[in-house]
Amino acid sequence: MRTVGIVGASGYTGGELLRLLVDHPEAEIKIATSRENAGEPVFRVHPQLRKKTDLKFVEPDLEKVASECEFVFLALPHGSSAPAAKRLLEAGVRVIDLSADFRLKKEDYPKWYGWEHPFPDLLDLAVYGLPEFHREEIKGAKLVANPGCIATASILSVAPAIKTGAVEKNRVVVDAKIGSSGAGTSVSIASHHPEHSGLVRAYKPSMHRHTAEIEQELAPLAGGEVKVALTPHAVDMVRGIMATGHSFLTRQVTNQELWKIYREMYQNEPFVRIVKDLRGLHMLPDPKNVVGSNFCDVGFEIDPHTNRMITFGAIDNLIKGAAGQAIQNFNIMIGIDERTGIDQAGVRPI
Amino acid sequence: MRTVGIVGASGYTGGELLRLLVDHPEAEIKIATSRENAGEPVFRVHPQLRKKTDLKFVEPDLEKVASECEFVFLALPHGSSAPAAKRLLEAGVRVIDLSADFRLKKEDYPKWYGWEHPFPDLLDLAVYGLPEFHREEIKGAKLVANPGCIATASILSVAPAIKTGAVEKNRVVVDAKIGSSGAGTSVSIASHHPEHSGLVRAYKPSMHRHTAEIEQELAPLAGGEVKVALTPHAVDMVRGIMATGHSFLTRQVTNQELWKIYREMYQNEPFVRIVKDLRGLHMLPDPKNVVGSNFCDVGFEIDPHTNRMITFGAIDNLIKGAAGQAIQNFNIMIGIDERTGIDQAGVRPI
Amino acid sequence: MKFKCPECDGDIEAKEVIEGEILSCPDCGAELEVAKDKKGNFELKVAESEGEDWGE
Repeated sequence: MRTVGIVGASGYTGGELLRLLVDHPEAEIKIATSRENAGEPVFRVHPQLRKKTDLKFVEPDLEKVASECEFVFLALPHGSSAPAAKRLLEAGVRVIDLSADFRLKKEDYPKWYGWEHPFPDLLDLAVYGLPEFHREEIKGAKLVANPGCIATASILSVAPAIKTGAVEKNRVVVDAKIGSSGAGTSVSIASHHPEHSGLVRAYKPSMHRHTAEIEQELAPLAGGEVKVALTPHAVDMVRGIMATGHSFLTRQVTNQELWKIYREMYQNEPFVRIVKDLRGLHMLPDPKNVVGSNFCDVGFEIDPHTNRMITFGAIDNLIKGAAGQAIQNFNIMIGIDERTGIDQAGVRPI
Repeated sequence: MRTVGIVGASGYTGGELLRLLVDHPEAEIKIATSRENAGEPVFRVHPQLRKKTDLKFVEPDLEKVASECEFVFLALPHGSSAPAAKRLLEAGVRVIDLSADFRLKKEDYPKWYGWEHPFPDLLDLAVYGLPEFHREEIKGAKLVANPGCIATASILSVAPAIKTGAVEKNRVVVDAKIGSSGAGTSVSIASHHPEHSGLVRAYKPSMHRHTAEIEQELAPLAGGEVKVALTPHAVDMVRGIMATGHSFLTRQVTNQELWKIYREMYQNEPFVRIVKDLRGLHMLPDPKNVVGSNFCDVGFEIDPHTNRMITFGAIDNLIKGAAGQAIQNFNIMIGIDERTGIDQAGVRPI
Repeated sequence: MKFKCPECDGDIEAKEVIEGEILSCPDCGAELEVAKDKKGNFELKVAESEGEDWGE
C-alpha cells in the first residue's frame, strides 16, 4: 500500500484521479487539495464519488502533503507545478506532474510556452511519462512529466509511420479533433453549451504547444528532426481526442509491412489496440470506443492516390490523456502490474 | 415566373429545395415527385412546410414533368439521374442535377464511381455548377451538374492556396468533418443516434469520390495536375461541413499577399465570406456560423513552423452543398439576381 | 492448424477446417475462405467484403 496525494483535485483530471485511485488496491489517498473547496467532501465537486469515498478536500499545504504522502499527483495549471514539484522532491516525495512544466527541454520553453523554466536542473530529473516509450526510465524516476492529451494520441498513432522510415519527416500533418473537457473546468463563452453544441472550431491552428513534445518523442524513432504540422479543432464531444495523421510516403509500403511494424510496437502493450478492421461499423479508431478507458486505439490506411499514409489515434483525453496514464506511471514506479486499477473497458455508447 | 419541378423531393435535399423554392419570387413549383409518398402533401414528409404549401407529392412521371416544367431539379441517387436527365433534355427542359452523374469527364467515372457513363455525349452539355468558377457557362447551360457537398467546401477553401502558385500541388491534404445529414435519409446503424452522438468516425479515408471533382476544378487554377489527399470524418453535427486544408508552401508568403488573393477571388462573390479575424470567438470558419444559409465561409492561417498554409471552408451541406447552390444556379440560368430566394442569414445557435 | 491472414499476416488458428468454410481474421476482421491449393493443402483466400461507403 502506498500513500498518495492529489494536489489540485477539483478539476476534471483531479476528479478522474480520485475516481480511479479510490478503488486502486495499492494506493491510499491521504490528501486531496483544493483551495476553493477545502473542508468539503470531494463528492460535492465530483458527485459521481458520493458513497465511494468520504474524503474531504484540504487546503494546499505542501509541508503536510510532503509529510504524509510518498507519491503526489500534481494537477495544477502550467507554471504553478514547478515550484510545488521542487518542494516535494526536496522532501523525497516521488512526483507525477500532469502539467507541461517538466515535459520539454530547457530551451523549448521560451519558444513554445513563452516561459523561462525557473528550475532547469530539475528537468534532468524528469522522465517523459509515456510508458510505451519510457517504461524502464519511469521505473526509477523521481519526477515523471505526464504527457499532454493531444500529444499522447498523436505520438502513439504517428510513431509507426515514422518507424517505417518511409515517410517525409519534415511535414507530418496531425489534424486533431478534441472534446470540450480538454479545456478543463474554466468556463468561457467558448465552452457555453449553445456555442459548443454541433461545432467544428479550429483553435491555435498553428504552433500549438503540444507540437514540441510530439516532435521531441518522435525524433529518436526518426533518427533526426521531425516537423509536425498540428491543427486542433473543438468538436461536439465531452471526452475524446482523435488525431488524424497525414504522412507522405517516400516509397511503396504494403499493408502487411505496416501491420508488422504496428505489431512489433504495440502487440504486447496493455493499453494500445490496433484497430484496422475490414468490416463493420468500427473499422478505424473512434474516441467513442475508448471513452471511459485507458486504451489508445491506433489504426492506419494507405492512400495510393497521393502516396499518403493516414494514421488514426483515439483516446479519452481525461484518462489515457491524463489521469489514467498518470496512474499507469504510478503502477510502473511501484513495480506492480501496469493495468492495476485502470483496466476498465470503455463505457459505450455515451 | 418559371415553372419548376423537383424529381426526388422526399429526401433532405428535396425538402430544402421545396422550402427555398416555395418563397422564391420567380419559381412556381409545378411538380414534386416521390414514388413512396405520391398523393401525400409534402408537409407529411417535410413538417416544416405545413401551412407553407399544400403541394402534394406525385408519382415520378417524366413525361408529365417534361410537359409542365421549364426547369427541373433532379435529386435522385447516383446512376438514376442520367436516364432522367436525358429524357428531360430531349424535351427541352433545362436540368439542374444534384447527383454526381454529370460532374466529371467520361474517363473519370470508372475509376472513381466504378461506373461506365451510359450517355457520355451528354457530358459535353454539362456545366459544373460552381457559380464562383463557372458563372458565364452556367448562364446558357442546358444541364448543370451541381457539385458535391464536400467538394464545394474543399474547392472554395483550397483554391486561393493553389492560386498563390506557392504550394506543392501533388499533396494537398483536405481533412473534412461532416454532419449526419450528409448521408441523406437512408437509415443505418451508422446513423443510429446512440452511435452517432459524440463520435469522430473516419469513413472512406482514401479515394473518396469527391476527390475527382475537387482535383478537376483546382487543376485550371494550378495550370496542371493537382493531387488532393481527402479524408472525411463523421462528427456530431446534423448539418455542416468543415474542410480543413493543409498545403505546403514552396516559398514564403505573407498574410497581406494571401488577403489580396482572397479579396480578388471572393470580395465580390455574394455567397463567399472571408473569415480570418484576430479576436473573438469566431475567428475562423465554423459550420455552426453558416448553417441555414447559402454562405461558404473561407479562412486561412500560415504555419511558419512547417511552412504550411492551413485553409478552412465551412458550409451547410444541404444548402450551399446542395439545394441552395442549385437555386443559385437556377437564378443565374434565368438571368436574375443570384441571391434571389437564398439570401437568408444563418440560423444561430442551433 | 495454423494459417497466415493474406491481408495482415496475422496468425489464425483453427482446429479442423473444411473447404469453403469462412474464417475471420482476429486482427483485421478479414473474411477468409478456406480453399485448397494445387497440392491439395488448405489455404485462405480473401472473400469479397463491401466497405461502408456513405456520405455525398
